[in-house]
Amino acid sequence: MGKKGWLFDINKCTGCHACEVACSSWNQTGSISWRTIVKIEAGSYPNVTARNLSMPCLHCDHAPCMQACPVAAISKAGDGVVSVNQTTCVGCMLCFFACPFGVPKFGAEGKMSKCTYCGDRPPELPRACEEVCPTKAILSGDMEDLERQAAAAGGERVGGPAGPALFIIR
Amino acid sequence: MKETAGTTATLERLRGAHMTPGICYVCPWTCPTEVFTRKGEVVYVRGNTQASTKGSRCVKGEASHVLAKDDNRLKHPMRRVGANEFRRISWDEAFTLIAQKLTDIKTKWGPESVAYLWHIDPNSVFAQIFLTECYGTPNYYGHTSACEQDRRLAALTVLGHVFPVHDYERAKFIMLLGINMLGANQNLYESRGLLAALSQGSRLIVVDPALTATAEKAHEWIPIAPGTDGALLFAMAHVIVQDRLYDEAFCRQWTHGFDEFCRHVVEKDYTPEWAEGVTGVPAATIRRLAREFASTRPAIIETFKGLGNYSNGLDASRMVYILNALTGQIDGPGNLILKDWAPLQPPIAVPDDRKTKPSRPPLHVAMGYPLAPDLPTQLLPQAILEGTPYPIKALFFQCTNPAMSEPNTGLYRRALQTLEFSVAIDTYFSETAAECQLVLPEASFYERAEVRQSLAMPPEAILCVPALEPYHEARPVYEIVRGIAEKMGYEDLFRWDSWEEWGRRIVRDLPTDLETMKRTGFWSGELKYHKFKESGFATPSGKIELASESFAKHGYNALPEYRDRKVIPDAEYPFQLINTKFEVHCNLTTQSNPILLRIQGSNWAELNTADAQRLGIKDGDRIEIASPTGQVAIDARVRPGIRPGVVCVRHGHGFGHWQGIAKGRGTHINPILDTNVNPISGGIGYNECKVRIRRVS
Amino acid sequence: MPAALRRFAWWSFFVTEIGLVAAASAYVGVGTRDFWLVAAAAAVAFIAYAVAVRTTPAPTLGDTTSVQQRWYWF
Amino acid sequence: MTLMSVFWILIPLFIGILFIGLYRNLLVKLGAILGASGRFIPFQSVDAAALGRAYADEVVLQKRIRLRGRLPWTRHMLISWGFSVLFGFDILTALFTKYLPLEPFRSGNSGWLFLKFGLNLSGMVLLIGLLIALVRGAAAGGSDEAKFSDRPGTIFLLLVVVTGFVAQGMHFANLPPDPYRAWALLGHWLGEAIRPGAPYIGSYSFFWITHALAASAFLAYLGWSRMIHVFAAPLGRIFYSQAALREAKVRTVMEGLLKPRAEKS
Repeated sequence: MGKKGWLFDINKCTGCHACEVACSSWNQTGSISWRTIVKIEAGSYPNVTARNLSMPCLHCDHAPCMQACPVAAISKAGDGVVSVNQTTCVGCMLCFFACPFGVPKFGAEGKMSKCTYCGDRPPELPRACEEVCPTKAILSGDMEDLERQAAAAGGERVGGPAGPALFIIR
Repeated sequence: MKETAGTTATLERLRGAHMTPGICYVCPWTCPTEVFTRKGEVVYVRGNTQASTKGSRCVKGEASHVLAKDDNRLKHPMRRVGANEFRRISWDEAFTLIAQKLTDIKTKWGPESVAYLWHIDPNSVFAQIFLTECYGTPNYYGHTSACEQDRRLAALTVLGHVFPVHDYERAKFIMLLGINMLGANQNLYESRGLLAALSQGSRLIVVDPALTATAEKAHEWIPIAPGTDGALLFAMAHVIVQDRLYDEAFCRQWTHGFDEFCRHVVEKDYTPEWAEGVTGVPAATIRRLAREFASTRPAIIETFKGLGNYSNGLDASRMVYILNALTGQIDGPGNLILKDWAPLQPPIAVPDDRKTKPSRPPLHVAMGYPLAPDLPTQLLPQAILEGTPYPIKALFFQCTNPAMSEPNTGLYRRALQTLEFSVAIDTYFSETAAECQLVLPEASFYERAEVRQSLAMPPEAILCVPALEPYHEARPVYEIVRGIAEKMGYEDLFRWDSWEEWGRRIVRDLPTDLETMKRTGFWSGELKYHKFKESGFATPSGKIELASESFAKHGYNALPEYRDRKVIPDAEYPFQLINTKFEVHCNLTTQSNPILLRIQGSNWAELNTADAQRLGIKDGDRIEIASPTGQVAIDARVRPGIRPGVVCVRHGHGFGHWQGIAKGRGTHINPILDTNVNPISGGIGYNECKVRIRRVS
Repeated sequence: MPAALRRFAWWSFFVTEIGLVAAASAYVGVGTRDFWLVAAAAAVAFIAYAVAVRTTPAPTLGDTTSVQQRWYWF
Repeated sequence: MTLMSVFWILIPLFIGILFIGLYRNLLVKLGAILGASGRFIPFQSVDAAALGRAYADEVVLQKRIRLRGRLPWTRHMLISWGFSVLFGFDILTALFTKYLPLEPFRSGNSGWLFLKFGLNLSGMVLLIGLLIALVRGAAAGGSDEAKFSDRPGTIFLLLVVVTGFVAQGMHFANLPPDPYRAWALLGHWLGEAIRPGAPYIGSYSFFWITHALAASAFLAYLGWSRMIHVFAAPLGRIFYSQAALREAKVRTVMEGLLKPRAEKS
């Protein structure tokens, strides 16, 4: 089975939060949001740039969260999707500090919860975030396909020892 | 981009839900949606995957499933029994009361003294038919004057089209002034198109005092001095005329007053050098832009609400369309699209012998704004308080909250209190409802039917099938109007067993039928370009009017001219206060949405870093903004992405609202805005406001 | 692993074990046969700990070869 | 060789196993995290108030568990506090009965009764907590894993507590009756209940050694099971209480990812 991942086009993201809301609505995440969205404005007037990033779990090849978990509650499936077993999780939050991207989120009751890559959606369907994105800045799929598309658009894979499954177009 | 069409069945299975096509009414762009419900609950909503939206949703639309069971909603009809005191009444009581009041007012003051206002118009056509044709008042109005009034009048008088849309996807050069179409104004297929165009290498120029979500994406952000866009556009026209960059063949064949216009621009000496002094944009830049625009095809220059926020916005907006016309960039691929509308019929046909002809002209005409495409609503208080031009005694407010969204809200409230009769029809209680004598709960867009035009490029009709039972006693407007009509002897006209009956009447001229649309949620016709080649333009001359005959007819200058804006900052009030909107909020429906409030729980005032340093204001400080009309306290946001000398406040639709979980959040800025009516169009000059700022601890 | 943490690992171990032996000696007396048994136990523990510290791969985040499988019982 | 010396021989071994578990399952991971993330905040920017709040909410009151439900919370509070206090009293007992053999702590005196009282009370609290856990575990819905993931630990600890009480009861049953000893609560009641069958020399030593073994083995077990949360959870959550730390982390990442490509900037 092909490894799954993301292709994110920074030039298309307007930071509108629609993906975040769609995600929490489809996955019923309640009061927490599985996506982290930031807008960073840089430069000085009048040469100012602002860029947006909307980030889910990047389902790293070598997920640091898995290594940090003292009770081995985090596992990686054949399709590369990293998921947490909430029963085993003791809510020690070490994964948050292990994750290079600070992805793990913690509900009020303390257990780790994060993007499941819309686990219940068959692969041919778009993920909820991808589905509603007004500008189609988010793309999910097999890493091979994404790599091709990223290359075509001058994108590149995000580096680092963890090997996040994210191609990014800057 | 993954194909979403055809995945509906899968989602239904995954959620054990049933999909009903819907229309989102969180904002006026009315996007077609797919609503997934299970056991009377909305479990998921996405954009219609086959219509132009291609599954897309904006943030406030996606979060709107909350309102399907929001406890803050209006649950039953209420009648005022004292100051801020309402008593629950039955629908029958409500209808009887309305019928009786309408009859009294008709006999005492004439039907014209009743007016109906809306912001978003769910099923309002029923009220329109009943009031304008049966009851006999011409005063049925929307909220355009608070929005793109100038742009609309400009489009009507120059191009003869009420609402041009855009083929951004095919455009190679796009210049946007005073429109943040990736921010608050999300016409979703256009957002998608614009960014697709950019990734294919099209040029985007954004002219705006603030670095908006759209400006972020631009190759050039031009932080122009507020309200001077007109000068920039005139200068561009000057360059195009001087260097003969216009499409002469097109202009001779399809424009009216071409030579006049060219002479006018030169005589008035609207040179880039002159414009540099007005706008702060270097003459060289203006020249370059003009040439780039004129030499790149296809191209679009477009505006929206931004220019209309100033008293000089109308002619600036006309210049936008004139520039598009000069280079022949109209209604072609990658141009402004003079949208074909789907051939929809009214749901109710009123026979002539049952019609009542009004004896007085519509209010906007009587007020002296004959060309205004919509009522200059900020003049209503005067009409109510002084009875000029003629007395207004009863008002209906549907899905609109002028007591919060108009400038000078204090005056507005006073006026509402003196009305003889006032009815608020809405999903939520509002500042306006608080002043009304009758408050009627409206069914949300998950609980009612509708067939209407979409704002897609091709002719497109969209349809909303009720996905849920009405919330508590809430009723759709068509049922409310029927209730009133029955009490007033029109039961024979407003009679149906199910909404499908009038639904069929609306779509009867479409090459499809209601049953099909009830499955797909839309009908889309063929996208045609250059339609004017058959039908000409819907202007008096049948051509694009660089010199407007309708303007001349009413004694206005046929040719556009540059006038400075009315309110200019001075020593005492050194800042120009401008307003923008949140993409996460619109109207009342988003105010008590916990999801949206989590994302954007307050509004703020944006200040340039340099200004802030000078005034000793740090990011997050509490500041006081004082205008000649009043002052408010608000949190400051210091950013480089805004022109110095400008303060930008996110209007945020009701921050400062006083009920529900929105209570005490943010600051309502409108009370410090003064009433400013744009000449001719009658639009509201929201940004005609000078302020001073100081830090408050 | 940062040196500070490594030092902590060792010192906390030593302090505890030595503390235990000392505490035990109050019961079994010093130099008695039982004392030597206690001491032996502590020695065994030390060797085991040393082996563990040597053999446990210190995971460098982002290299799953060192991820421990869930072999122990809950 | 006395029972006590057997116990003292075992303890260093088991504590050793605990240390190995902690090293292997927690310390190396902490090491990796500290090693990997150079973005820890300087000490002066530590939010002490937040630290305090986190300690009170997460460790003392365990509010997050309260949000999971009243029953799980009651269970967890009883067990965690029962266990900690019991442990504390054990140390005290050892201290005062052997190292500072002061008069009040001689058998039957007030201090001694105080220790007995403390031991038994906390022991009973722990016992109740464990019983709730056992019942609830079985009653709770969800997957078997959800039901039983906590069971081994519970039973293990239950064994420790029960053997402890029984051993103590037998010990008392072997001694002459003493009204003051009622302060020893459950231990005393058990003793009186089984007194008729005294003396229990043989079975007493059996239960005592089982207790000693189980108790020390349980300590070892802490490092090798979900019980490790006893150490990990408070640690991580107190870290997490530092908003500055959280934001710093996410922000650095975002800024890194958002850095425009060379030719663009």
